[in-house]
Amino acid sequence: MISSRRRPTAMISRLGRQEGELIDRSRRLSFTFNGVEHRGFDGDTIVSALMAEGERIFSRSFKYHRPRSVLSATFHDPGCIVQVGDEPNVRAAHRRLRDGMAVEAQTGWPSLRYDVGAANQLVGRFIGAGFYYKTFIKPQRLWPTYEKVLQRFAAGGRVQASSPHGTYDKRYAHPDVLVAGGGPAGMAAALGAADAGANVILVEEEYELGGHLRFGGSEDLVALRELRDEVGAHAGIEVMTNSVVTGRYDDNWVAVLQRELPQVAERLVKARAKTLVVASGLIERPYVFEGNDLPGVMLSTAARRLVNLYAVKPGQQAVVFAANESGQAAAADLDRVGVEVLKVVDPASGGELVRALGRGQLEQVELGDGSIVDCDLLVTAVGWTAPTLLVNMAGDRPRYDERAARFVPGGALPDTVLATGGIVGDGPLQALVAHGRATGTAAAHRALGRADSIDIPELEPAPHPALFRARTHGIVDYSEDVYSKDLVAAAREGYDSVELLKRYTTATMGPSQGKLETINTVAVLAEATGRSIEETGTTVWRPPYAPISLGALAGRILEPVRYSPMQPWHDSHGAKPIVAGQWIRPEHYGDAAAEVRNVRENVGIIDVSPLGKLDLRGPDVSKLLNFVYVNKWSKLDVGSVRYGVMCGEDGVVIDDGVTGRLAADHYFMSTTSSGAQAVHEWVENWLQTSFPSWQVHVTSMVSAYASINIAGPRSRELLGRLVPDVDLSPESFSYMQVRTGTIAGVPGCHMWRIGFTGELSFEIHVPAGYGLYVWERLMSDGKDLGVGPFGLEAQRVMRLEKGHFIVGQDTDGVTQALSAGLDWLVKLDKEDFAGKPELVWQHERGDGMRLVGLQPSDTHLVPAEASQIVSPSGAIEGRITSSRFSPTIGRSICLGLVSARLAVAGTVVTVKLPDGRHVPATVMEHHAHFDPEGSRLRG
Amino acid sequence: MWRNFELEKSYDVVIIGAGVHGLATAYYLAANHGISKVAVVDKGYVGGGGSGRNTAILRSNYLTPEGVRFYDRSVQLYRTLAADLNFNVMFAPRGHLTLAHNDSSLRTMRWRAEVNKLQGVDSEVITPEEIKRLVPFMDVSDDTRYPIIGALYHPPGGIIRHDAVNWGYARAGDRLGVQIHQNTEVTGIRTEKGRVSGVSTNRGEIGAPIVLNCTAGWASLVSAMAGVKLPIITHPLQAAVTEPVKMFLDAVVVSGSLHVYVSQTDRGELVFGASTDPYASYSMRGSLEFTEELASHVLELMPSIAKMRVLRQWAGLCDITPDFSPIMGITEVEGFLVDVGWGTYGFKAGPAAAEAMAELVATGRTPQLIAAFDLARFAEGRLASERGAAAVGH
Amino acid sequence: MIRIPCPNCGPRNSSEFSYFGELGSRPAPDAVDPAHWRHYLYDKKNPAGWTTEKWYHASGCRKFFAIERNTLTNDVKSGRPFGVESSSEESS
Amino acid sequence: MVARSPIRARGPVGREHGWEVSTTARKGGLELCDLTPYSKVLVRAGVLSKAAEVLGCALGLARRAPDGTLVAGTGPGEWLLVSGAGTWPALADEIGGGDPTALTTVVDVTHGGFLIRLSGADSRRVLEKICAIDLSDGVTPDGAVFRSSVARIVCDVIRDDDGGVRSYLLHGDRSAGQYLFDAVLDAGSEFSIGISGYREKEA
Repeated sequence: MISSRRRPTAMISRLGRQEGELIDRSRRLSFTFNGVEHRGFDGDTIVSALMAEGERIFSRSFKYHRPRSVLSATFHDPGCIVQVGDEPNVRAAHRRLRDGMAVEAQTGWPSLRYDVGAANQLVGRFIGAGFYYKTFIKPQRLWPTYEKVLQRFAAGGRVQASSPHGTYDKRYAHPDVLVAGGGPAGMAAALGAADAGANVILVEEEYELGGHLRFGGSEDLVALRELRDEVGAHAGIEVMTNSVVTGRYDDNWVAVLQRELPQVAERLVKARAKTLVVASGLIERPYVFEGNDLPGVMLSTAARRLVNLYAVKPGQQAVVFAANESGQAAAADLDRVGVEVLKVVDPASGGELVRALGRGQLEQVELGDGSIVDCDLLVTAVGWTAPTLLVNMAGDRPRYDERAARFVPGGALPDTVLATGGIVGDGPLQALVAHGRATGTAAAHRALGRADSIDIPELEPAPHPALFRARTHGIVDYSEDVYSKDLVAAAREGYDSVELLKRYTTATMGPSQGKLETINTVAVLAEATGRSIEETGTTVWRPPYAPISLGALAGRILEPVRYSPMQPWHDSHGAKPIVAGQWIRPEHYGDAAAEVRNVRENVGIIDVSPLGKLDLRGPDVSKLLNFVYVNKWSKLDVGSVRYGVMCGEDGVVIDDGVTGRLAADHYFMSTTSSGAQAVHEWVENWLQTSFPSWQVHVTSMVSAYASINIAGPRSRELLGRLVPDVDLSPESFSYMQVRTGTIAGVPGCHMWRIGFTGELSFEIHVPAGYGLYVWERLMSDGKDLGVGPFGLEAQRVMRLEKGHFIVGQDTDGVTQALSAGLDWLVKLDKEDFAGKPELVWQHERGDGMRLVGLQPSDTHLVPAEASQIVSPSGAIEGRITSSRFSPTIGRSICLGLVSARLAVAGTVVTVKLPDGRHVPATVMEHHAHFDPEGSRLRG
Repeated sequence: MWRNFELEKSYDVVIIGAGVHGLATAYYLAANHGISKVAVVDKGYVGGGGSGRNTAILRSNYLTPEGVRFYDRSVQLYRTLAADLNFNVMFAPRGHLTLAHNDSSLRTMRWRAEVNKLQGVDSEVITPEEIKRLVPFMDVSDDTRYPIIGALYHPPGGIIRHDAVNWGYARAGDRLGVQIHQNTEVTGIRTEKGRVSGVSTNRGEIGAPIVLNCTAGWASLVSAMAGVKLPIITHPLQAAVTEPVKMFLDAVVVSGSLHVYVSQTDRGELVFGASTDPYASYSMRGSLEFTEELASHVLELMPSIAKMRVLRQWAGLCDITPDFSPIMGITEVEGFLVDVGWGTYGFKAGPAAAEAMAELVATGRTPQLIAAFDLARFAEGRLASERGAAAVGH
Repeated sequence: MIRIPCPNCGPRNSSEFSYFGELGSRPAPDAVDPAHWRHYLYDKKNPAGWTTEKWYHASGCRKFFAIERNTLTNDVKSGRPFGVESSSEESS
Repeated sequence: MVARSPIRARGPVGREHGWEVSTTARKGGLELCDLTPYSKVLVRAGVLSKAAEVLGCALGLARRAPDGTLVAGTGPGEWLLVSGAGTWPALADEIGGGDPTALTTVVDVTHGGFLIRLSGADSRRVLEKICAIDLSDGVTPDGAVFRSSVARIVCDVIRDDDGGVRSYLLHGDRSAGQYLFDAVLDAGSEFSIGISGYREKEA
């Protein structure tokens, strides 16, 4: 059966001018709803415009696909969630209409009116809460199939892979006082604080200040204008409307979401508020009875908003169930604008609402005396919920006030958070304003560190009848389609604590996150279990207060990128970029193998600027080096450099590099590129916390020097052409030495004779501003020598040919120094160094893994890195950590970690390739596959 | 459902913590070993801790052979759990992708894939094109800040309904005679001459020759009551969920480099997690910066979903060990056993850990499956090498 | 975003700092046995409440310092620098 | 021989003291200017040392020496000296003699960092999008110095108003210069930020 929607008997239409209306009747806007043209006014919400044109159904419910209309006419209205263009889940009772908007209902197939999913209503109770857990169990393999079917019923709008990211923004703010909520108490608080000299930010969720005053009578509107004018005129108050405080985090870190700004879609303001004033007002709560979700059933404040703010007549004939003044005021408003108010039912005088009846929309109301009233509008006013999220986030726990029949703040707030307005208590406007002002003044005094105490007048919650559910059962959670009956059934099954019940039934888990639903959930549970509401307690409110877009949370994309001084050259010479942490580096310039050959035969230059570089000065540097490196440093001559490895206190290798002595008390340390920052912190940590008496100044020089490695048999000749003041001959500048001099006219350059590639090479560090210039000179002045650039890939090949390991590739998070094959380097006879005890014990044990050179028997087979080395039984005995084809020796070469017992030259191990093949490889004597004696780099 | 009982004077086994580990251990004690005089005590409600706060991702694509074997057993148990417990736990093996954004993480992915295959677990390194086919919303172009260069694809991985698992074990245990005591906080653990004799609670004393610590977040504090020190630091782990949208993301997606993981529930919500908070804390209040980082990283991967909105965030507590591997088995106090230190991996391990712990209780012998995860390994310097690939890995 | 009171720069957002965990003391490496060394490496008090820990102001003054922090509430007492030059300060 | 800033020079280009610089004219209003060629010297000394006395500037404050050098207390026992391109601040020589009681270090970091100036009435509104420090006059008045994260790059920020116009100098690691320059421009686009060319003797 297909439910059909009849046109309303009379068109719901736009009323004549209302005193507090927000619409600008001179500005017509056009938009579409489900492809049909509609018109509205500037100032309309999407829903008010649609209602003015007679539309009543804006969505279908999640499970039973029941038609849904206006309930609260606020942001949190569960029935008014639509798709606007490519934006899903737009709150249509809040979002202002814009010209050209394409609005679509999100649920309802094939259309809102004729919805196939509504057939679910037929099975009714059959898919009540907990249904999924108890069905589809067997056969288990079919669950994914059932799942696919169920997914089709998922609520929510659509995202599109083609949607642009959009513009989002963030900013920081440091207000003395931040006021969350711009109703009368909030405005008064802002004024009280600003008058006391505080800088104030006042945040209001609606498009304009005023709260409930906006849809009040003439007196309210006069008061509103006065307050609003005063706020607007005050230089100390920054007002943010259509903005919401989404959370109050530790240390009063307050998140404010600003929506629909001129140049950005949304902006997240992160405010470090000295004090926070919570003035979030009250939310009107729905009543639970049969038919309470029929279109035409709405809250008293919803009716008042529609009439007074948007001049929309919500029905023709109304019944009002009024347990409080808001209900009476709604009845008066409706009567004033020509809605026939057939009955005002007052529970205080015995009136009772039993159920609402109708097919697809409200048609009749059944009252306690058995009478049936024909009507198309039922307004309920049964009480309030205090949205206490912000005070809860500050450590307060809500307390149930039985007299007022609502949860209120528990009174355990830190000094930095205050509350005012409806969340605290009720009263006439003057009382709210007085309380707000005094609270604002007190907040300012606390923020500004003033001692004088402020008398804050009492504001008590007013007594209110406890009305939660009628004698019939109805919807408790509109967006989740959870009925009070479901809750009772779940409680009987044993899900009888509010947290378990919430999880089992999903009540309060939908888009409004319990703002409308929690209290009724608790009340129904209390009733079902025979406990009081106080004993039952409430669930923990969780941030954010209102949903916040991923775009706003992300803000501008701030992902730092670092470039070498030579990047412009790389860009214009075909370098393939590779992301290395924050750096962008050249992987190769087209042909890595050719780059290798050129280095081996002629000369190549590589940009190694991201290398970590620490300038170390002071009389105690050698002590520091002795401590952080595993080898000895006391006897390093001025002009010499040495290789060193650092270990953590667990003996695991954390970094390696060379350090040179430039002058008696002046050293220069290089680290790996990826470890640059960590090593800096590591060194500072030891100096500052363990050895504060050592006199060492550490300065990071990563960016101060452009670093270029000139490698190849002709490197000396090339560099010699540009260096007038340093003798580069092997006799006076030998391997592992450092000189300072002039390169291409640039003074103050360091030159190191070291070589990761295994070739004769010079690593030069040039003041960074001149890096590009020197690079270009090397290229132009070395043209006849065959100079060419090489990238990271060629360097990786050559270092592997040479058997140099890479920390983090050939070692991992548990590789201790001896496993990396560093027995020759580690000096266990040193008095102390970081990680020494573990290395002593590792040496004694002699077990663990060992890094070895490996060559596959098939010289052209390059086992993928991470291929496992296995025993005949399939047990893992190691893995290939690095592998390449060596253009230099014309075969595949590897480094690998293998069990210590296999780490004997000549052992043949079995490598299992990712494709499943098993291939033999031989453990080599050296890590180096090429020139193990080092004659080339020493040349 | 499970019933409420008065506390008895003594039980054969007292299990502290009514999360998936505690509940499942009780269930397997009763179901596999006929030991049903068991009390599961919890200071809160069933599944109210990490078991109800995690992002319900299952996988077994770990790095070490012992890790892979162990988690694979867990996935196997999860596969048949609905039938075993007669409760639909909604396990959906949608496939699990761990993205690699650089050479070194791709190498680690391959390492995991190779170790997985050797243990018979289905894992493979796939290309950006294959990733795009599985996740059409993913930006796999190479002009992004952190280009995606490949992924570890693990088809058996997926998501499950965590509450259903907790409730399923609780119901099944209850039927076999296990007593679940909610709102029962352990305030002390009694020992006599180096062996455990019972626990003190806010509802009274309980005697027991065997006490299991199956807590998360509070594991080191609970163990300290028995005088057992654990190498644990507690960090909050946060998660968030968006408003629902129509299904567009089938697989579970993890990026270790970007510290984020995401999946879409049947309800249409995206569920996100990230790495643990950067400093130790027992606070479950959550932070704004978590959602900020999360959003910016998710949008790096899927820039077109910027308009989706975060609906709710929450936090749980994780007990992190030095080698990112759990601690299971005996302690120096006889009869006091631990099943703790799960870091961010606890939920997916529940069934296998519980099955093994139940066997340990029943037989007095540590099953081979968990032998590598003993407490003594720290003092003896035998750390498990999951640390070799210590990125986020949910 | 909690604030960490840097003894040099004043309170700053925690994102400016690196966290180095509970303060511990390093055993003398020569006399130590494995159990004690690994206790130093791995065992933490991990209290739910006040603890003394080491932080580094990576994005600010680049100094290490100690603070008392409550791990339940994230309340922090003022920081104390290590090894400052003025003799009135005790280093730890 | 030519030195280059990490920030690509926009508009017409000229040379100043061997550096390639933009010569785009000032337009006034909110603008961003690359001053990387300026000499930058890092001094480390004890807070109670002779050097500290000579520098005369506590942590968090900046002052101008008679020769025009800007002295900024950037850290505990740490100062940044900024002087015109191609110059060497006289103060650096005064303190460079060494102090037998405490280690004193003078390091030329001209090439290690970028230096940019953001000036204009809206400069605070630009900076507060990407920097969490309170930029109000009460907390960071003219002459205030702090080091913090700006758009996730560690920067020395010196409030150095220019003839009554609010102005900030940002100094940070050279490699991130282009990134940070672009990030500030992006944050300033809402306020119509412009780029102006290199200015001599500005510091």
